[in-house]
Amino acid sequence: MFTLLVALLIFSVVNYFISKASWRVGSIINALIGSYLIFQVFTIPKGTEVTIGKFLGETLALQWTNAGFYFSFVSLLVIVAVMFFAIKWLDSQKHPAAFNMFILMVTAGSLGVFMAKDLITLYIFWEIAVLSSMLIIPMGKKESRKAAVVYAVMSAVGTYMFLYGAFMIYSRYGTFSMPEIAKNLANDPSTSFKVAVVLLIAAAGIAKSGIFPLHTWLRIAHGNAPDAFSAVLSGQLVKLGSYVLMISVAVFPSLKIFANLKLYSGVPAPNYFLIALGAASIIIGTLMAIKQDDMKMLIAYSSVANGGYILVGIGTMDPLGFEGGVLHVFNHALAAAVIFMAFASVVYRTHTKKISELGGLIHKMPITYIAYLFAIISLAGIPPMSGFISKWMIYQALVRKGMFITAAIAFFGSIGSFLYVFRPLAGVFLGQLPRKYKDVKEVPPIMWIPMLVLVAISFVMGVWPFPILQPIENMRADFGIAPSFKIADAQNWLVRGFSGSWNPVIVFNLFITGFIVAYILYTLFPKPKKVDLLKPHKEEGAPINIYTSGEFIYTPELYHYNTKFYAGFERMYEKHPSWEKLLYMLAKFFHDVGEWIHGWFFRPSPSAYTFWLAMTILIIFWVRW
Amino acid sequence: MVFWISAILIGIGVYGLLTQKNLFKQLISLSIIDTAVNIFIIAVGYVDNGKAPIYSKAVPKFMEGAFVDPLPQALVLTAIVIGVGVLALGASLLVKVKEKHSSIDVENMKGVGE
Amino acid sequence: MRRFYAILIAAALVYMLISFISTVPSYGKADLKERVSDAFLSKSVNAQNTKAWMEGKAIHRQPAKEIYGKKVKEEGSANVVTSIVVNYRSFDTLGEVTVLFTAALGVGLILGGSRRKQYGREANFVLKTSTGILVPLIIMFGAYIFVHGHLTPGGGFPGGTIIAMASLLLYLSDEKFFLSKASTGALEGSMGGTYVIIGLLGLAIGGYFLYNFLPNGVVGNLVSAGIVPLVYVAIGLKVGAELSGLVTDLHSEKEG
Amino acid sequence: MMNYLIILAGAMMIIAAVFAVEAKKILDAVIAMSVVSLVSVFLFIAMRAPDVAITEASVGAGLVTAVFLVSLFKMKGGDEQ
Amino acid sequence: MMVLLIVLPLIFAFLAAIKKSFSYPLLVTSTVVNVIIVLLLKTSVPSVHVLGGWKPPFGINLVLDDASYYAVLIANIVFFLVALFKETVGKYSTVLMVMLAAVNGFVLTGDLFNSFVFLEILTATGVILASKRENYYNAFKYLVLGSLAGSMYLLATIFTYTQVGSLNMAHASYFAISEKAIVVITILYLVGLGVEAKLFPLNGWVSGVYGGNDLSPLVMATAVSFAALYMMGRLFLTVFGGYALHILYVLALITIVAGELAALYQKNLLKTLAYSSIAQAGIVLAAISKSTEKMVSLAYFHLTNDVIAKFVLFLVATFLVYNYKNLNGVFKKHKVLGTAFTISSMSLIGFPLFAGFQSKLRMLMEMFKTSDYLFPAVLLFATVIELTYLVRWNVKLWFEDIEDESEVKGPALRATISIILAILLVGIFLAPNIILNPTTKVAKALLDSTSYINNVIASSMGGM
Repeated sequence: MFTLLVALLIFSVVNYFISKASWRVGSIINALIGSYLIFQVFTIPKGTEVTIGKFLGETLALQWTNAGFYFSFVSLLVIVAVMFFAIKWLDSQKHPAAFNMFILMVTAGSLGVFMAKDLITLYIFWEIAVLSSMLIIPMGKKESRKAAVVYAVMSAVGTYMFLYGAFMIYSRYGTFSMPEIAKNLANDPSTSFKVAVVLLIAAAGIAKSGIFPLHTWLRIAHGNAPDAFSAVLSGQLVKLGSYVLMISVAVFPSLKIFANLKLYSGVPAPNYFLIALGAASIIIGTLMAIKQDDMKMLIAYSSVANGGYILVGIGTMDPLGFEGGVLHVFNHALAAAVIFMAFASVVYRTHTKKISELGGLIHKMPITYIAYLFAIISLAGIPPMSGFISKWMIYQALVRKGMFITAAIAFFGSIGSFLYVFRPLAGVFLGQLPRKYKDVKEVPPIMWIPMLVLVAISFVMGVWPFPILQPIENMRADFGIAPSFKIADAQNWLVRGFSGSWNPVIVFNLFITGFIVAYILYTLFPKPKKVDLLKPHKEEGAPINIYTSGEFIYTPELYHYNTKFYAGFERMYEKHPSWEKLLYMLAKFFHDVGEWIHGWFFRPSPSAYTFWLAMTILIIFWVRW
Repeated sequence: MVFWISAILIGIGVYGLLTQKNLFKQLISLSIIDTAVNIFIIAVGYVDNGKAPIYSKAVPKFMEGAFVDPLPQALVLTAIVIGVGVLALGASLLVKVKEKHSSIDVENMKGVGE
Repeated sequence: MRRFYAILIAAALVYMLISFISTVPSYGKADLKERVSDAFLSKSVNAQNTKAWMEGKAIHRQPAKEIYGKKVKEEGSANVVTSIVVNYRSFDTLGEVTVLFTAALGVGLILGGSRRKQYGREANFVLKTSTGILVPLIIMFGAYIFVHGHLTPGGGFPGGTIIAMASLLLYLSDEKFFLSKASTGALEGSMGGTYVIIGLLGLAIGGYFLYNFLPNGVVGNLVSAGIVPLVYVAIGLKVGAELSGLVTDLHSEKEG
Repeated sequence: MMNYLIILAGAMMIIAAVFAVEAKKILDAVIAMSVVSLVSVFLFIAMRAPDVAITEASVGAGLVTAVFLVSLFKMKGGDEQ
Repeated sequence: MMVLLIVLPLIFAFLAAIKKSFSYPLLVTSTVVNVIIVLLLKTSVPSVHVLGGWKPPFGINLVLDDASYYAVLIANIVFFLVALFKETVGKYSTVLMVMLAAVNGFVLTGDLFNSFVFLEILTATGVILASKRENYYNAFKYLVLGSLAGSMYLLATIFTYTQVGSLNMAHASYFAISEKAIVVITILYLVGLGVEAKLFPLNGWVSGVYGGNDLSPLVMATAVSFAALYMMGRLFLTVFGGYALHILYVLALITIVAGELAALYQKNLLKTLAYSSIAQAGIVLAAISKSTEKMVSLAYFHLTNDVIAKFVLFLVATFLVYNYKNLNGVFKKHKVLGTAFTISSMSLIGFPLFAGFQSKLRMLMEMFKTSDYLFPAVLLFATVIELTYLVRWNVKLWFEDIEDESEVKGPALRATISIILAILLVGIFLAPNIILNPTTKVAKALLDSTSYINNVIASSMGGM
């Protein structure tokens, strides 16, 4: 395994030079490597352990676990899809060679994270993934420069809290190895230490998967990163955070560790805290996503909300909740990846990501539309796509635990997700086609095939979820979360819950029936007529054929029906407090302190220097004499 | 007592550095501090009724307490010269500061941004 | 207000220094037996045992050793300060020379003139004539000071400075007078080189840098104290040249 | 006797130093500074340090004052209000 | 032999005064010769050179032990690398030679007053270097602060003399200085050396000097900084045996935060790096102040990484700042320089794959082992801020749209050296022991004052 990672890292640099010669060759090689990796993750036997070497007197090691396999597989699905997508998409980019190099590094880093057996190995690969993704983000448009910095800083805040926690653990137990830590933590008498450590470790996950106090980077980073890379960011890198969150509550068995801290229906207090954060993320993510006009930022906020779902699910440490959360990782990864790739296709053709500037692309880009449609169905959690199953499991767990507020929030998020995923659908694909896009074509097959493949996987898993549920079952058994309870029951075609079971095949059949009925009705009813609104104004150009009581419209985009799409709803929380502003204020605060220090200590005249020298002497004198 | 003189002189020099906005005055304050430190060092080596540490016909023999401590004097010799070097450097810098910023008063200097 | 605070701070500093002084032996009560100077004065460094001295500061010497007019094996200058400056702690002096060298160099680099600055002011007659008479005398006096550095107070630095004063006088009295950088630089460099080479000779002959490889002679004689007078002459000339160069730099301006 | 002289010298130095620091004209300040140096020469002699005294007189008092004056001259009065 | 390290550059400098046009070749020669001498000296560690044959507490001695050897090695290599840049060095080659001598002397000397003399030479040469490119006011500020600090250093030396009776470091270390006096001495030394070691709030000069021209940061931020921080360790660990270290610790922590925050605010590339240099010095000082062998070793390990990284950063930054009006996206034109810059800044932050990771992580771990939770917190907080501004600069230099269309010819030598050093940083990550082994020896030598004293005493036995 280690050789694989090192080879990937080295080859990423080699690939830079290959790509310098011909970036297309480089990206094809990338895609092939990725495909090989997917094959590879299936061949590694579970439980394989590889020692990397000694660092600081501690052995660093990799371990191939069920969890690692699951997360690696999901990550690779997304990455490989993007890699194929990029073969064509890259010709709209300025730095294709660097993109090829860094995306391979991201792959290596993420795989390393999932393979890591101890916290330091995890940290090292984590930083590799962060570093390389941080260098891809600024390749986008102007704003993306700032996005990279925000991303790096937020990520660093979480990462260094993680590191602090890791070292606190080390100073107490003298080990970084996760199984050992889990054992030690379970027997540790000091509650405050355990709480502090677990939350510090979780901080990295919170920052990375965009959970509430550190969620703000998602909007700016997802929104401004190179379009296809947003798919990796949202579909894959964010899942690194979920993985770390899973470590902090499941690998370190929180039920055992906090056995005396059970707060409410068997959920330990720290988990409860995390669940609260997840719930907050769901609310914020949903509400903010509804407002966005920029389609990428919209889905970025939706990632916040979905990250919240995952955390809520995992945090319950309930068999159904845990599996639901973990399965949601898969669902959201695929859906978000497809959505971002669809957007990347749109941007590739139209060069804008403002919903209000688009419209009617369904006729020009039907395949992209189909992919997007199915992805949002999955994202919103509607059967028969796989997204439903995970949400269903999470609801089940919440209801069973009696966490009705959280459950209500989750339902609210689900309804909100209908609202926000519909906005791009209506604004981008439906409605009128702006005149300037009348020559837009569908993207080439190499770009839409990966999308369709992912959609198909999601679809199949919605109908027959057992192949993906089985590894999750294994994971749950590893972590010992009610191992006797069996959820995926492939023999009976059932996904078992506490209050009833779910037979995806039947549901699928029902849906198909419904769909067929609807289609028949659709063909029976008279068809809508098409009016070419552009016709009368063909010569005059820009303004679309819209008049308001005889006045000519100078700013047609204000009359695009997607402008203020949910204005009524948005007005309800117009003056909401902005967390993002608060964080910026914090950044501004440090900046101002810097200015103050600069102004007082570093800039001034020799007199001031003398003053500080004298003061230093005097203070030390006063302290010491 | 000589110690007091040198301490007060150092204080005056520091006061000068603190209050004076004219860079030349600051250089002068530095020079005062230098002198004060030198006086202090010599005072450290002074022995009551000791002679200057030079053998001559009058004092041909070594005797305890006959001479003041020669080592501080040697150090001060070095320190004085070092002080001069630094001050000369400072003065020449000030000539250029005046040329470039058209003033050597901290408050009137032009083009000292940041 | 600024002044008030400044006075406060300065007063606090003075208070601090005065309270520091309590750790120093009171004025005039310095005990040389506690210090290395005792060995310098009695010229008995070689007789000391380092370890014993460091442990108990045990000085090995005859209480009233005759020094003036005698041959002292260890060190031969009558002026003990000189013996410290140029022999016992000669390395400091090399550093000191370097500081001055650096300063002269720096002034040259910073001011960077290559032409005599004209103030358009004619010096008066008295100054002009007296300069003509005084300059040779001043130079001779300076030379005397550094040549007798090991016997009488003074030495290379004041001697060199006095020589530089002569050139300053020349600059003041004559608008046209200009020492070329090449000449002062050459003297300065070669004299500095001489000092280092004397040191290196010591390294070659005695195994120690700045080792006194010449006989010491009789304390009090002009030709005595081994390398001390040589070094002082070199220093004197070097300092004279250096400071003259510095004065030249101050009186020069950029071309054009 | 010597003590009184030293006190006198010290007082002179302090007064001169204050004057050097507070003088309006820089020329005055430089002169006062050289007075400080010159009086310190007396102190050095009083403390039996003739070597230092000579060096201070020539280098400290003489050369520094000369350098300061020349550079002051060069920057034409050195910025007096 | 070791005295040649000081004397040869000096004699070359004097020779350069005779004929100005020889000064650059002489500089190159002296640095090359010095590096060779340093490498040859490896076999004679530890040894003591007694100048003039006057035995230690009386005369001056130079001490070459593991610690000073390492410092001298770094300093001489840095000077050698700087000397390669003919255009940058310009008229300042003689000054550099003197500075080289001063750095070597400052590091090697075993005498307090002697170190004061070399400190003053360092200040004077530093001022001259700082005045390059008409950076006069900042140079003047440095001069005032430097000579004030020099006065403090001298006072401290004299106080030591009155207590100990000699100026010898070994003797001072051996001597049991009275409780009251050591407070005085350490306060004054802390302030006197703190200016050079960039201790807050005595480091106001740094940004002006490092940020003012293209030569001074290359030397001052690396070799001189190393020498000053070495001396800090030597004085406070070896000579005064761990006195006043908690004051140093507190001040160092403040230094870290203040430096990083000031760097965050700063808009000028060179000054940003200057402040970052302050913060790194703070980290090193804080680690030194822990005075355990591991921490001190890591302090100098970190310092080495910082010196390498800063050298590259300043090498690249000075080239950019003085050749382009607008820095947006310049690395698109200078890919190699850009790569080196990025690698160095990542190393500074402490990303894995680069040397800084090794030192920072080890330091953290060591701190946790000794259950000091404050320093790691400060260090990690500082790292976040450091990451902010370094990433900001990297992104700006790589990705912003080019505004300055002019293109300066790629500087081959600069690119080569910077990329080699950057690769060295990666190498240190892979094999940290190439630096850690010597720095462990450094730490041992600094902390083991007994053997330091014994070395010096032993040198007097063989004397005349």
